[in-house]
Amino acid sequence: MRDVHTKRTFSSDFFAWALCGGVVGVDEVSVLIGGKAGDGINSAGALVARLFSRLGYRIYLYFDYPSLIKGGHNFAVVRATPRQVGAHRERVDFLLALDQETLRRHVAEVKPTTVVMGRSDRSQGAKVSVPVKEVLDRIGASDLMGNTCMVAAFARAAGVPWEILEEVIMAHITKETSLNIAVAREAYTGAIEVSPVPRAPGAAPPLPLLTGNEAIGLGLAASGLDLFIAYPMTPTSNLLHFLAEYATPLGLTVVHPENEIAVILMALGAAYAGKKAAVGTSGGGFCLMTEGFSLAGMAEIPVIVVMGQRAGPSTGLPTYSAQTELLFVLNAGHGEFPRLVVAPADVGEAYRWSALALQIAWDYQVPAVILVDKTLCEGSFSCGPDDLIQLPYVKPVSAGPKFPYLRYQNITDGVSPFIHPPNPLAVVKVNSYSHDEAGITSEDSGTATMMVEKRIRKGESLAEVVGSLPTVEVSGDPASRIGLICFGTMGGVCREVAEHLGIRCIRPVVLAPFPSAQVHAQIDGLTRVIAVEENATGQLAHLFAAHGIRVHHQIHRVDGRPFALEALIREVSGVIG
Amino acid sequence: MRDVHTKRTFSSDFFAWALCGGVVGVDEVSVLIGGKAGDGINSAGALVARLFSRLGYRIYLYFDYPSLIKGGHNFAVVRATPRQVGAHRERVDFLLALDQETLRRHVAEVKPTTVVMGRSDRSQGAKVSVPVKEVLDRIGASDLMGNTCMVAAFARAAGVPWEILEEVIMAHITKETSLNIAVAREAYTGAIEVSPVPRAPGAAPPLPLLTGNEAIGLGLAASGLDLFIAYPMTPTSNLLHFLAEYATPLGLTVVHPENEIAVILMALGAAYAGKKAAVGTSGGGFCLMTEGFSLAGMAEIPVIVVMGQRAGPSTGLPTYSAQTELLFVLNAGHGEFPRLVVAPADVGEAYRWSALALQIAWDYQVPAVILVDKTLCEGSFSCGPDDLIQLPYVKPVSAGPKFPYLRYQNITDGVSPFIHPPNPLAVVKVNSYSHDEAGITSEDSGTATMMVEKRIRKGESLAEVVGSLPTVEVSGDPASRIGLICFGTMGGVCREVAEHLGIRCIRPVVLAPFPSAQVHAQIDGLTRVIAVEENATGQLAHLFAAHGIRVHHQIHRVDGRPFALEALIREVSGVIG
Amino acid sequence: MTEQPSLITDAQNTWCPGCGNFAIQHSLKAILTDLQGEERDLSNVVLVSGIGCHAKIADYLNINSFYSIHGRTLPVATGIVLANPQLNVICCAGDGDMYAEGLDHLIFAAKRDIDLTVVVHDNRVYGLTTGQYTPTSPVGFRGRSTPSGIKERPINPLALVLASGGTFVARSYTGRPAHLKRVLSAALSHKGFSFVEVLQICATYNNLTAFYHERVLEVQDNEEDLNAAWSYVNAWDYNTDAKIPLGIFFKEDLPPDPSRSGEKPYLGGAERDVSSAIAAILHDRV
Amino acid sequence: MTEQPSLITDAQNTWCPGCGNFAIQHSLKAILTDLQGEERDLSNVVLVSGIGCHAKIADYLNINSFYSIHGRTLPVATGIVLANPQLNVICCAGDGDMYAEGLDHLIFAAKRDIDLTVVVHDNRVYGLTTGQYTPTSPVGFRGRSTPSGIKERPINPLALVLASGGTFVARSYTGRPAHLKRVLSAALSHKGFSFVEVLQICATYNNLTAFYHERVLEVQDNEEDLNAAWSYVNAWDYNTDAKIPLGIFFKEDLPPDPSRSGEKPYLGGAERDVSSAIAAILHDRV
Ligand SMILES: Cc1ncc(C[n+]2csc(CCOP(=O)(O)OP(=O)(O)O)c2C)c(N)n1
Ligand SMILES: Cc1ncc(C[n+]2csc(CCOP(=O)(O)OP(=O)(O)O)c2C)c(N)n1
Ligand code: SF4
Ligand code: SF4
Ligand SMILES: [Mg+2]
Ligand SMILES: [Mg+2]
Repeated sequence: MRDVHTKRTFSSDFFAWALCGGVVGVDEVSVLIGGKAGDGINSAGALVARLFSRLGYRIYLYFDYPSLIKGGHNFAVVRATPRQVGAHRERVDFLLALDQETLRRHVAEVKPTTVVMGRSDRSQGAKVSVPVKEVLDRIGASDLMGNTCMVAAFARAAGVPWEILEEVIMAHITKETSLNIAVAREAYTGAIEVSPVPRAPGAAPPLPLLTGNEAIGLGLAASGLDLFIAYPMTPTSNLLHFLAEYATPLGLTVVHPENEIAVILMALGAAYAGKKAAVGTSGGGFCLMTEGFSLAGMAEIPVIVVMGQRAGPSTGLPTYSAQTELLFVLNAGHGEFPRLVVAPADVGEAYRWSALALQIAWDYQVPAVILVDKTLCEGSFSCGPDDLIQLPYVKPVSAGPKFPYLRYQNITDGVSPFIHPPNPLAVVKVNSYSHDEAGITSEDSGTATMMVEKRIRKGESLAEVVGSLPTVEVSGDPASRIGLICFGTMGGVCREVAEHLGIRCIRPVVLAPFPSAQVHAQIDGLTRVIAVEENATGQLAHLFAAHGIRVHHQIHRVDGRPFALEALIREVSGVIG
Repeated sequence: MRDVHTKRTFSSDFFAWALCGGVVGVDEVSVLIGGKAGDGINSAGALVARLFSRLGYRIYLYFDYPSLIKGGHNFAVVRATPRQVGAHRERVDFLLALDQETLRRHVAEVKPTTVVMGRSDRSQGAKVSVPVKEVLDRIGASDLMGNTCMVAAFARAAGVPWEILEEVIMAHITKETSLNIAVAREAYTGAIEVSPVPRAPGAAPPLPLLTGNEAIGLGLAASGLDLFIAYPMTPTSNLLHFLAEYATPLGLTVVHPENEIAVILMALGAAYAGKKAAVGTSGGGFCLMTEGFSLAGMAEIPVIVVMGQRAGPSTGLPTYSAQTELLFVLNAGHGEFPRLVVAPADVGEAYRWSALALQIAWDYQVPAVILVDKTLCEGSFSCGPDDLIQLPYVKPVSAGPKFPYLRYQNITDGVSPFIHPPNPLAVVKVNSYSHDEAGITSEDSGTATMMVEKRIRKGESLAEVVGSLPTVEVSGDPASRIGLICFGTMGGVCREVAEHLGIRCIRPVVLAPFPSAQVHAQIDGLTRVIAVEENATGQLAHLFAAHGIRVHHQIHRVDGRPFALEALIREVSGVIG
Repeated sequence: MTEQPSLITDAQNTWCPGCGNFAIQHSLKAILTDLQGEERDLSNVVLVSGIGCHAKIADYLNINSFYSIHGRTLPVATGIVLANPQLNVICCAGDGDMYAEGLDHLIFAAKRDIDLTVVVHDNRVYGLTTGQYTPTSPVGFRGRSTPSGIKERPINPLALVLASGGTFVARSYTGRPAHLKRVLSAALSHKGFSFVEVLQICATYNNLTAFYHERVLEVQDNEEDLNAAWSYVNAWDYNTDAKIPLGIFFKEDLPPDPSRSGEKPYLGGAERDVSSAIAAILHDRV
Repeated sequence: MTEQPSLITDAQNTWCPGCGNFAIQHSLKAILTDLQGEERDLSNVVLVSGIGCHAKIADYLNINSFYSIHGRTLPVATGIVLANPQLNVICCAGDGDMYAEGLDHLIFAAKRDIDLTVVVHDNRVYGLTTGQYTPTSPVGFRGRSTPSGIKERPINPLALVLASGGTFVARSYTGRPAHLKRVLSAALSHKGFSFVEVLQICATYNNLTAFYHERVLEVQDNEEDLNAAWSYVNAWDYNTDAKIPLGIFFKEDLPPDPSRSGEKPYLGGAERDVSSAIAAILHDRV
């Protein structure tokens, strides 16, 4: 595990760097921008990212901040590459410091060639000193525009044409735009080009940048979401904010109720009444939803839970990431019932699998979890047309309801036709008790057994459709007998590591129903399986073991920070020798 | 699975019985008593049981009732044996029907030799007709004493001496005792001896009868419980009632708060202030406790959760049993933290492991779950002095707190000394956030990692002490290469089945930390492993698989009713051929 | 729908003889029968119940129903109303259900003035779990969890709902079936959040028939006078001995606003064009 | 304890400049300093906090503390008091915390008259989660979850607590530090459930300094007059424009009864003889 706080001198640092093999390609750029909470670091990072978008790069943006409103250290890392990646590098090419703390903390990210730029009045020791205060004073702008100033100086240093900078500011700074432009122009003209970044080879038109939260929201909307209901909780609060902001154009009802218990039960009420509803939360809120989740299982009412993991237990590190809720979501709720759990790795998958999960949940009347984490929810990725597609999915054919209507008709595939009130031909009874086909309570042994078996058959039907989908993502060298396994956002970094080391990477996107055959097809023949997880106990490894797959080594990270590419390369290399 | 509603004629029934091998020994007796909810069936069953206790038998009593207050069919099955058992038989020797419904429903439990006794005014077709109404009218007793009357007639039929009956009534009917005695005498004298039950060989003094709930309560009290906090929920409501009733002699504070969320958080508050607290619930209530459970993990505050499983999902079959929450309690709560999960099989284990769980939870500052189910909670068992003992356990030695006090001192074994306020020398800070050793919030990577590792080491210390305990119960033929595996109340029936079929039975009592070495030591060498569980998905089999143990066959039951001995013998025989 | 199906299902009724739940069921059935008589389509009616004796009404009435979980009638019902404001939603809740496990939701439903009707079957005891005290049990009540008698004072649910902004606040009693029917009927027609506290006899665990018989008093309906409402509501505190007013204590019509809860500009329908909306958002994100 | 340790920890304070939480912390610190001056042992004081900006006070004050979870200060605090009634327990809660996620507990703590003090840091916004509406935000409030403004009316927390049987009900304001200290001090000495609603400035998401400056009004303390209490409490409804009374609006001393909650004959101590009790129970069970 890397500790960003370790102080290293440049020379020993360089030595370490050289040893690690210098995997930074010439065709990519990494930028870190840091400052205080309240300095607008996240927006500044996004501006930098959008400059690179316009130079034809694909973007991965990681944003790191503690749980507070003002003060404290925030930073964003932008990585611009010709092909989409999903991880940041250990060292950066540009370091933009809005304060001294940034320089102090990020010594380890600096390599000999790094262009270190600092705000002259608040940091010392940067190679390039940016006279932010002077620029702001000259233009008569407030200190809030310090980040614009810094980004403009960076743009010049990186050789980004003024037109691109201007376009980005015009498009993305909506408050006091012209003042920002003036600040930027002043800073840009005063700065010098240090290390120009070339256009990406074969540059395509610039792509939109989406966060994981946004991609999930759009995916759900694309599949016909009607209501989004949530109580704010990092890292999915921004999904609530995003959908509330776009509620009108997307045709959504967005509700923020009294607590998470109300959240999931409102969603179930809405689904009963025929609307498609999703909820968003994190582990603590999900705990409060588990009783409703079990009700969804028994009453056979679909619901989507967007479950953004963060480091726990309990309040933990609320703004940092984790992969600690896999086994919890697989087993949450009392009693047994089929569920769908998908764990996308990037915004493309987040969009596609959210869209598909909604359809499947409704077609099979099951609760579904979109299992994500802070890194994906609040990270940004470029998003191309290939990302935002519908996965091939064949909707099951239903015989249609029979009358008199039986809500829980004991049908072969287990999926009883669901009519929603008002329907003049049907009385629709759903029930949390063990019930008969009509939905009336029955504690009779035979009826209870019949209904358990119906739900089991429904789970088998669900498993069958899942089996027909591309549930397992594979990358790296197909000839290698060594494989990394991982899930969710670890996908990005593991794919690059596998490619770099010439090994394989196997990642199930669907975790329940577990795509056992597909996973086995990929794993069988490997001689060494290495699990990479952002948790301490190896939950994916446990799940694989329960499905008969031996995991030989486990690599964990538990501090809520994602692996940098080189750090994981070192760890995996250490294992495979 | 047996359906008690299937109608069979006596002759075909006898045929089926003969085929099944007639495992009823001459040295034991089974009695079924049935009637309407409100007829006092449970008390009548307990009276019958206590008659047999005084004849020197050990008792197992199963009580079956639906979720309603009056009306509906209730029945109790009493099995009296020379050696303690934990399961009922498929057929009974006496059937006592307080209404016609009892005769209708329990045809399948009748064998040619069964003495079927019916209340003359409410049932037809019984071999022995008991003129209950006439007896009550003659004595001037109300209809409420119908069950006393029936039990007295039974006592005579079974050749139980009058003195024993009188003693039992005196001891156990506290309301209108003398009127009950009069009713009993009248019924007893009017009845005839049909099939006398001999005293048990080598009859010892009569043993107390405890329910699982009572055994848990006494075990916790024996280890120094201070508070019991619960919101009523079947099947642990009676634990709340029992401890409330005996709060004064046991020196307990018993609290029934507004809901389950309050329940667990009050328990954590009390533990922080230095008192030992336990809570009781079932799956639905446990869902609401999971957020507090995770807090217990992070803040390192001990708590005991008595988790009585019942058939779900959701409200399900609230008065019937299940084993569906194993994987849920193993993984419940967000984030990762060590926990203790024990699943006793009978009242002796319930007492011993509850007592031990409380000690371990407090010594290691972890949340602990006593995972039981309706069958154990509300079933009654004889309880001998050997049952109510302390298991050998070596309390860990603590270095004691250092001052200035650090609540989360980063100590080798992970178990930081816990001081409770008020202590004039210490400020005691507990925290749900990631924290430093003093308990103050820290989101720093290094501190977070240190604390995760401290908790992991604590889990290892816990696993070590658990490893020194008798965590795996083994019975049956040690030479057999076929083994049943099970947990919790399935232990009783599986042990008898294993003995009957000459195979082995291996049952972990502790499920977390999983006693992997001990289980492997017992399993290795078996060629066939058969899991027997009261659930549909095979949760124990899944857990064993995750620990590298292949399970070859699974036997499930999902209707909330426990296996009768013969039914399971048939199922297992079917598997082993 | 001209042929009228029976309003009662085939489910076996398992309430104890003498239970006040029968009166509530009869009142609701009578109101539904009246609606059928007016040729109103009962498929627009949805019953949501919690868990407890009261909740079995969901099995017994042959109308749309959501037999939910303990304490959660209101969020379920709110979700139904949000999804389709045309539906006429009735919550049948218990006192343990609504005043202990799910009290939070009651206050928020009142705050939101969500358009539905709550009927609390307040037998002042947990019936189905065999007789523990509830938030409205009086001081000294000996239940199975409190054998030496509780010392906490009961809450006054009407005061809480009034303090939370409830726009229809009423009390009735299962021993006064005509009154009950009239009040429930008025509650169902109120546009907004309607709260009816029904004093319900529990024949088995808390038979207060004689107590209520001597004390209940049907009072005149009050509409918008908040002071009058407060004095009705405070006339009896669920603990001490006093006359117990029955009636509609408060009624206020807020301007109807189906979007009162949260951010809900409109409910997505055929007219929405999600693809264009997504395209526009993506364009903004370049 | 004669050497007085500092009342402030080394933890870095991360409240925004101008945040009202500073005033609450200063008042509490001043009260604790006074207690130290009176040679009172501060190890008897326990602070319980929820999650939110307000809750960071648990890190900053160098006293016993239980930094709990969102919405759950009260059950934690109740457990502490049940376990040791000698401890002086203060809950510092947020408005999202106490009035949304955990409202149920507030009403029950008041009902129980449990002996502890609740201080609600009511900034009428979710601070730490970056500015959503809370139950006390006024109609029209535009938060990040309600960008076009909420339409629900706010709750009046004081009215709810009064309706729930609260025996000490007060309001203060972070812009009036002397008043705040006096009210908090009185709350801490009240035997029973003390509820102090503090209007707290959130400098970043809901800066109402000017609004409050014009409207707050320190009123005379009221003790047992419930009618006077109701008129203070209802003078301002958290929504419309009116003078905002600050003060102790109600105070009633119930006979102290440490066993008011649930079945708790006595707290087990050295004197209890559990073995004999178990033996007696087993004897009864034969
Ligand atoms: C979360 C949860 N906790 C506890 C229970 C157990 N339970 C079922 S009904 C009930 C109480 C019912 O009381 P009330 O709401 O007053 O209804 P009544 O039976 O009196 O009509 C309880 C506690 C449950 N089903 N769910
Ligand atoms: C169960 C749960 N849901 C949501 C959250 C996220 N959360 C943390 S603080 C907070 C709101 C804080 O608002 P408030 O209580 O008013 O405190 P403030 O920050 O304004 O002081 C929320 C919703 C959480 N921690 N736990
Ligand atoms: S226990 Fe009470 S409320 Fe329940 S059915 Fe019987 S009389 Fe009615
Ligand atoms: S966001 Fe508001 S409440 Fe939170 S610290 Fe800043 S000013 Fe204070
Ligand atoms: Mg009730
Ligand atoms: Mg707030």
